[in-house]
Order: sequence, then structure tokens, then C-alpha cells
Amino acid sequence: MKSESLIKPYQQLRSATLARDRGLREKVMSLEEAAKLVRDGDHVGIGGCTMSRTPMAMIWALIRARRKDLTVSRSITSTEGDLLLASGASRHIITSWFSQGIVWGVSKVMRHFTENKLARFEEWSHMSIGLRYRAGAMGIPFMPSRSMIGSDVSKRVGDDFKTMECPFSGDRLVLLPALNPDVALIHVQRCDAYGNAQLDGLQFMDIDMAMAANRVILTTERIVSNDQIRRTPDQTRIPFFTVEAVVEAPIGCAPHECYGVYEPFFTQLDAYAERTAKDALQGCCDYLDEFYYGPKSWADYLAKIGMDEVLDACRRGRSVHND
Amino acid sequence: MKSESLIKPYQQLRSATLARDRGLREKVMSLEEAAKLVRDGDHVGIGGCTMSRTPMAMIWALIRARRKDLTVSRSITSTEGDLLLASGASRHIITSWFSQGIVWGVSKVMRHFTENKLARFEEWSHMSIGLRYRAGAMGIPFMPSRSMIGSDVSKRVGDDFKTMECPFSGDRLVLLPALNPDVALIHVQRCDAYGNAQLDGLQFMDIDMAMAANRVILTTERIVSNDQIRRTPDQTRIPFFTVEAVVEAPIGCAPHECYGVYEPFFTQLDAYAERTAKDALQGCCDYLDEFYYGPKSWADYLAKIGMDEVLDACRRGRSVHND
Amino acid sequence: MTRHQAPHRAYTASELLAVMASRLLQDGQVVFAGVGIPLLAATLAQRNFAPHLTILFEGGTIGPFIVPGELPPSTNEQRCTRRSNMVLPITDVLLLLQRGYVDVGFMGGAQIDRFGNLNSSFIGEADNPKIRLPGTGGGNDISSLTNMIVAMKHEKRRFVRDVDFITSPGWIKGHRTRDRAGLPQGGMWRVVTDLAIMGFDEETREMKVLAMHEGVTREEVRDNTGFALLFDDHVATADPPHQEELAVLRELDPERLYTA
Amino acid sequence: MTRHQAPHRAYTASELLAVMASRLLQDGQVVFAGVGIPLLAATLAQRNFAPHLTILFEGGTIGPFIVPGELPPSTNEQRCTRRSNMVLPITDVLLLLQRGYVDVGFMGGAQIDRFGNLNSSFIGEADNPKIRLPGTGGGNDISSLTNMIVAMKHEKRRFVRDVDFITSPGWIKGHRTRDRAGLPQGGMWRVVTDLAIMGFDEETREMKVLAMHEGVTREEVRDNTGFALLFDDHVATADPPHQEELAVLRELDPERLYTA
Repeated sequence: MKSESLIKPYQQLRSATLARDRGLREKVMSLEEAAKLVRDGDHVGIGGCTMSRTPMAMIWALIRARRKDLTVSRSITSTEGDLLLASGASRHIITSWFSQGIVWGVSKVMRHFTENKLARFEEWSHMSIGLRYRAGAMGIPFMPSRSMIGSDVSKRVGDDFKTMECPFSGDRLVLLPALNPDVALIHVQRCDAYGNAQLDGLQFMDIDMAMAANRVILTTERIVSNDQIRRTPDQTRIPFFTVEAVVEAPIGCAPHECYGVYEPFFTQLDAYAERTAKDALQGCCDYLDEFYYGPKSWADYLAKIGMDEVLDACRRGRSVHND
Repeated sequence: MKSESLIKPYQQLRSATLARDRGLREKVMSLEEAAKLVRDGDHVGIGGCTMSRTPMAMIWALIRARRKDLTVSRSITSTEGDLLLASGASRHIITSWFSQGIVWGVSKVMRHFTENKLARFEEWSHMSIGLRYRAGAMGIPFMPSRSMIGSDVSKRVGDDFKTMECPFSGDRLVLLPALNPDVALIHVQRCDAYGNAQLDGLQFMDIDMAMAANRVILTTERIVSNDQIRRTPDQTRIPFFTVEAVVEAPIGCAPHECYGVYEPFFTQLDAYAERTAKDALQGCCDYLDEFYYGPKSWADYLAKIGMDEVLDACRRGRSVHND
Repeated sequence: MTRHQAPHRAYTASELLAVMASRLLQDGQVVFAGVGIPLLAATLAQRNFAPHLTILFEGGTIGPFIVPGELPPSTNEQRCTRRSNMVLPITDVLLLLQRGYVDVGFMGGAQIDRFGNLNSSFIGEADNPKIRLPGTGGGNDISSLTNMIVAMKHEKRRFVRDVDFITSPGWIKGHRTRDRAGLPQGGMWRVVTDLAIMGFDEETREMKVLAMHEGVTREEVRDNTGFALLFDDHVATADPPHQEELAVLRELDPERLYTA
Repeated sequence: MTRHQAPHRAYTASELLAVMASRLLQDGQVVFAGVGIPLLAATLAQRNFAPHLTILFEGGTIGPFIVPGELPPSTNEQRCTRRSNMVLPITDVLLLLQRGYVDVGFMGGAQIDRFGNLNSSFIGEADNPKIRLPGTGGGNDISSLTNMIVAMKHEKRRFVRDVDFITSPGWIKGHRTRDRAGLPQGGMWRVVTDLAIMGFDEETREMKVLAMHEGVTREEVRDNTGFALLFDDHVATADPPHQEELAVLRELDPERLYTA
């Protein structure tokens, strides 16, 4: 369970990237096809944060494909973490905070799996998670920083946490080991068929994660032409050569939000919280049966959530552009 | 002449920043007023790269104010470097490449000052300059990297260049010391009166430099309302609390370019190259007399360059938005 | 201006926390705030006396305006960006703390000890916890890198002698232990509860009561604290919430999402 | 297809360099290119046989299309961004080299030695130079972090036994010295001149002629080189530039800014 195995030797990191076809080519596929690109045991980085721009459609597809033993890392982990644990897709989550959201209290599902030692919740400070992706993105084995020191959080991560005396300043510095996911799942507002992605609003840690990962699976609200991307190249945030798959998945973060498109589906989230409050594991498994294994397609999943909720979430989502 | 003096102790770096008024307040002033914020001996970081988005109006104002002993750092240094040396404003330039531009050959002015040991051209690799600003922006004393090692460039910078064995991977790593300018001069397409700046096109190292510097002097093609900035906050690249002065300086990079607004003023640049090719020092001093000390105002400077050239450069500049 | 009379307080404990905490802020400051009480307190300060105060959210927002009645469920949703000056990546907004742009970090807490260390990770043994809590989020970074205000309910189970787990470091074991641990900057500055306002002894760094709310007794404070609190030589009585302050809070949170 | 007859070449030395260098590229590659010959060569390859090749510019551009007749004066002007896929900060585009996204770095050179080290900093002693040259720019980073193609004029003063100053490391002192210096990745791969195409011995890392241009003799190559060049067992004669290749170059650079 030591995460040191996650630190990839530099030559291995480089050669895995160089071995990929990084040419300008189309890579549009279905959720099901994209799910095949993730292997059991992979380290999967998840874009977005808490209930924002969670690549939920891709997570849904991975759980339906019965992936297992995934090590999952994310900025902050919300309901998707519950579902990854309860479905058996993951037993190891690296994150800074793990629960549905402040207003719903502590996740009963997270508590069930961690307190019963069925899964590992590896806790790093929020900035440290971000700096670990950043080191990974930059091709360096660690990033120096100044937090986590002196706390029990650092003691608990063990050998992955190192300190040094700065040879320039004499300062005591923390060295955070690079995080290079095998695959990053990222949802965006728009991208082209090659994978050039443009993001609106909050970016979270997505850019660093995309550059750090060996490959990116993009889901997107809509696929636009490469010509459209080339009209505003300074709006592109993820370059195509990091991307291995592009999947058009409208409303692909439901019941979480996608900036400027829809806000969280609060009724659905309240209902989920209520189910898991009663019986964490059973509630979560029932939810998986109903919303993950039951639906025939992503559209069918959205239909189960309900048209009223979709319209309401979209109305609230668009409102960010209102004066 | 050792640049180690440029590495600021962490507590000193923090307290200088915390001591500044970082409240949301208006800070619009003239070029002349802004020039007073730069002190003799300051380390001045210059935004843009080569002939792009050079904060030329502010440099013009500093030279007219007879600033001296400035240590100047920049990504790549072009004609503004010649003028800073010939005017006596600087005797120490930290950069990765120094000449007007490839098509004009090696700068005779740079050669005069460096070969005669009248000034120091401290050479770091381009990425290293960028990572030094980035370390400065992040509040860490160094950034690990993997270039410059094994070259004479690293040997020449002396004690500022250190290496270490990575405690995670065993890799030999370079440690690049942070660069925190006392003041950064940055030219942007638009910002508000508080200093919230939005940049189009190539960003160069401006964002890291702004965050690294103790304070930023912004020149801008136009000042827009804070309301306009708040309509697209994801387009803001430099936050107001880094900024100490906002100066509206239209065509403020002439004879260099400003992305999407004007391309370089090639006729003017050819004429400058011709003057300095004949007699480096005299040619440059004559140019200073005519274009720097002579004009009554920035508009007068532009008038000396000529309306035809201004219109032509602007026509070419706008063309980047054409299909 | 009407004042409230204890014990029939005309405001909730959360409202009291928000008002008292807001008064600790100053105009022109840059405040790193969590949602809930910290956000309400910072917005209240902005409206009342600190128009140039800037709020930063961990999700990556600089200087937003909060729309009354549309409080964000966390710092990471688009509601946090309404009419903000800038939106930036999470790592970069947290790095503002490290670079030194932030005056005050401001958050809630689950468990605090006499040296102001916060625990939001484990109740009980970390290896065998009674409750696994959600974890640090940015709490560790904020409390490591700037001066802290914490607002929380004053209960014996929350105010413990030693926290089970130091998620976010305060003064660690007091005296110079924080500095020596590698944290020369920042530190716990104020703890605001529904009973009192506390600071920390300059020397020993032990928690010390600076003021109590109207009608609160030392006994009441002691009874609700799991360790021996210091009391300042001049413990003041805090000026109770004004109607104007409460009115702003109720406009911001009409559904009492965070102020119930 | 008409072929040119030496010595009355129907193309300039720069055109020869651009054509020969372009043929070293492969479809799908990510190429970090300088302006001038490298850019022309990469664009030529794109047009001729490598439609999925991606050009990166140091100024911060991924995958631009160059407008014929509007060649950029450096990699840092807006002309470098026309119809590109992405624009990003300089530091980040250079970090793509370090992270391992780039197949080939491609640039010109002022002075090169037998181990492929490049000098663009000083002619003469660094402390007392005859000429202070413009410096490394990104040259040091590119040659430290990826495989290199260099295109330059073949002159004795440029091809020296040991460069005066290693600005951009090639194989340093040959054998495993590059690796041992801390550069396990990348290295000088090909040198293209107006006389020949050279690689480096797998073992000693000394420069070795792989092919010569039509009509060029070994003596000519030796006479224009300041050190003892190796010659491959099978030195080929390079296929001279085709009219189609020259036509593309002349469309791209009608004013002969870089191909005079």
C-alpha cells in the first residue's frame, strides 16, 4: 500500500510518453471504448474538485466496466469517491478531503470503508496534492514547499514525505514527491476531435494533472471543430498530444456541476445523502444498482435523474453569465 | 556582482509583500509618477520577450528619469537592453539571449558593453530564467530542474548554480535559485484601475514574474472598468494586489509589438540597427537623444516614429484575428 | 440601536460567531476564507466597514461578491466566482499563502487544543479511529502559512487538551515549537466561539480568553473547555451583535443554511 | 522530376539545408523548432509527407500554421501563433521538453565541435571574449532534454575540435560523459550542412559523416572541418533537393529572408 511505487523513474516516465502516438489525429470514441483504455490497477487522476467538473460519465463507465484495484487521486473527493469504493473499483484514494460536501456532513460510505480498513484514504494537504501533480507535469521528481511540516498529516504519509535544508537559504523545506497518474479523467466544456481542450471558469488542478498523466481521457460537453479552437489558441488549456480519447458526454458531470453549463443537482444529491445516511454500504449499493448498472446509456442515466432536475440545474448553471 | 544578493530570505520576502497596501484601490498614474516607484539599484524584471509586449513606454520613462544601477532580468533581451546599457540605467542584465533579433545579427551595443567589461550579461538558459521566476512566484527558494547541467553556462554562473541527488529517485538535479524582482514592468492589452490585468496571446513569463516581484508596474493599452473584468474573471491573469501602479500607455510597446494590437515597427527597427551598426555607442546615444530625451511625451515619441508606421504596425497587428 | 439581552438571545450561536469574527478583520486585508461562517463574516465586514477587503476561496477565486441567498455549498462551485476579479487554479490560489499575499486565514474547526492545533482527520487513534473525518483540505496549508482565525462552537469535546491528530498546526507544543518545526511564519491568532474570544499567550502560546460574550461567566467557559484556559488580565465583555450586523447576515443567508 | 547538376546548383545553401533537414523528420513527431531553417524544414516536411507533425515554438506555441510570406522574425511574435492549437507560457512550452513530449529539437548553430557541443555564447575566452554572442536562449534546454538536429553552414571556423564554450551540450567529451554529467536523456543526433549529413559514433560519440551532397568530395568536407571527422563505412550520396521541395520553400519565404 506504499505510494512510493507511484513515483515513476524519469526514464520510464519519459519513454512511456514518447512511446505514445502524439501526432495530430482524431480520437473520438464512446464512453465504453474509452473505459477499455483504463486497466485494472492503474493510477487514475480525477479532474475537477468536490462537486465541480467531476468526470462523472467516465467514472460511471469505468464502474460499469467493473474496473478494479484502481489507485485514485483527486484534489478533493466527493460522492464519486463513495461510488468508487462501494463498487470495488478502488481501494486506495489519495486526496486532501473526502466527503460529499460540507453541508451533508461526513460521508458514511468513506467512514465504512476506512474505519473497517477496507480501503485506504491517503491524506495530503490540498496544496501538496496540487504541487505533487505540478512536479509530475514538470518532469521533476519532487516539488519543494513549506506546508504539512510539523503536522501529523506529514507523519502519516511516511517515507513519501521528506524534508531538506535549502542549500541557498538554510530554510527547512518539504519535498513533495511527483504524482504522475497513468491516466487522467478530465471533463471540459469543449474540445476538438484531436483533444485540444478549452476550459471555462475554475480550472482546479486539471492542467497540471493532464500534463503529469501518461495519458488523458477527455469527456466534453461538446466537440467543436479544430478551426474553432485555432481561432482562440490562447484559450486552449490542454494540448491534444496529452489526450488519448475524446468522448462527447453532454451533462457529463451530473449530478455534480459543470461551470457555466449546470450547477449541482441538489435534489439528487440530497436523495443520495439520505440513502447513505440510513445504511452507508447498502444505500450506496442500491444507488449503484439503480443509477450505474441499471441504465442502458448515459442519456438513460440522466432520464432517471429526471428532466425537471436537468432543466433546473442547467438554468442555474447558465446564470453565472447573467449580470 | 554576485547575484546571490538577489536571493531574498523568505521572511524578508513575505514581510515586504505583507507590508504593501494590498486592498482593492485605484492606482492609475502617469508614466512619470510610476517611474518614481523604481529606485536606483532595484532589481527590475521586464515582461514580454524579445520584441513582444516589451513595456517600452515604462522603460522610456525610467531612462528619462535617469535611473541607474538597475539589475535587469528578462526572458530574452532585445533593443531595450541596448538602451538600458547605453543610457547608464543598468550595468547588469540577467537573461538567456541578448541581441535585437536573429535577423539583425549580434547586437553591437551589447558587444561594446560586455566585451569592454562595462556591463555584465549574466546568462542562464531560457527555461532556467523561467523556473527562477516560478520559484519566486511560489515562495520557494529554488526550483529543481534538469537542464544547464554539464554545460559551461552553469559553470559560469558560479555558486548560484547548485545540484543535488534526489532523495526519492537518486537523479542528479539542478537547483535554480528563486528570482524575486523588486519591481516587474509588464505591459498588457487591458486592465482595470485596480490592476486586474487580462492578457491576450503569448504570455511569456509575465504571470510568474508578476507573482514573484515585490510589486508590479502595469502599463496597458487601455484601462477598462472593474465591471468589465468581473464579467470574465477567468481571463484575468495578474491579480490587482500584486500591482502598485497602472498607467494607460497606448501603443506602449513601440517599436516592439503588442499581440493583436500592433506588430513590430520594422522600419524603425531597421533604422536603429543601421545606426548602431556604424558606431554602436554613438549610434545608440544619438537614438536616445532623438527618441528618449527629446520628445515631450509618449505621444510625441510616437509622432517621431511617424503616423505611417503606427498605422502600418496596427494594421498588421490586428491581422492576427483575421481568418 | 437596540441591544440584545441575555439569556433570550435574539440571534443564533452561528450568527454570534459570524458577527464577532467579522469584527476581527480590517479594511484592505486579504482573507483566505472557507464557506459558512468565515465567508459570512468576511462578507459582513466588507459590507460594514471594510469595503477594500478581499476574499480568497480555495477553489481558485479572488475577490468575489456573494449573491444573497445563493451561498456556495463549498469553495469549489461556480457560485464562488460570481463577479470575482480573477479565477485561478487551486494550487496557485493556495500558493498565494506561501508567497505571502494573505493577511488572515479564516476557517471553522472540529477539534482544537490548548495550543490552537486543529484536528479534522481522526477522532480516536489514527490507526484505529472511532471516526474518520473528511481531512485537511486546505486547512493544513492555511494554518501553516498565515495567521489564523478559527470560529467554532464552544464544547468540551471540541476544546481538548491535546487533539487526537494535528491536521492543521497551531503553536504545536507551545513556546517556539512551531518555529522550530519549520513554520517560522503564521500561527493561530484568534479563536471565536459562542462563549468567548480567545488569543494565545505571547510566551507559552497557550490559549487565553481575551473577551467573553455578554452574560457568559468564567465558569461557563471553563465547564465547556477540556483544559485549563488562561484568562487575560483584562477580560473584556464583547459588544453584542448589532441589529445592522444581523440584518446583513439574514439577507445573505435567508434560508439559514449556515446560520441556523 | 528534374535533378540539379553540380556545380551550378539551382538552389542556395540554405535551401539545401532546409530540404535535407526536412527529410530527417517523421510524420506524427513533435518538433521543437527555431525560426529560420528549422521552421522552414519542419513546415516543408508537414506539407510533403508529415501532415500530423507538430511544431512547437519557444515563445509558447503548439502546432501553428505558418502563413507563406509572413515568416516570424523570432519565435516570440504573434506571427508564430497563427492558427495554432494552443498558446502557453514560455516556461511551460520548454517544460514539455523536460516532461518528455518532444521527439526532436531542431536549431541552427554558430560553432560545433566533434562531440556535437554547440557554442552560441563566446568566441575566444569567456572572461575575455573576442566576440560576445547572443547566448543560449532555449538552446541549452533543448539540447539538454531531447534529441537534436542542427542545421548550419559547413565552415572550418564553425566546425572546431573543441568549442570555446559549451552553451548547448552535445555528447560533451564523448563516450558516456553526457550521461554521467547528469543528462541521461536526449543528445545530438544529426548535423546537416551544405556539404554533408553527419551523425555520431554510437560508442565514442564522435561526429561521423553519413552522407554527402551530390558532387561533394571527402577532401572538401575535411578541408572545411577543424577536426578529424569519422566517415561511415557506407557514406551515401544524398538525393538532391527536388523541384517540389524548393517550390514549397520559395512559397514560404518569397523574400528569401532565411533562404538567401
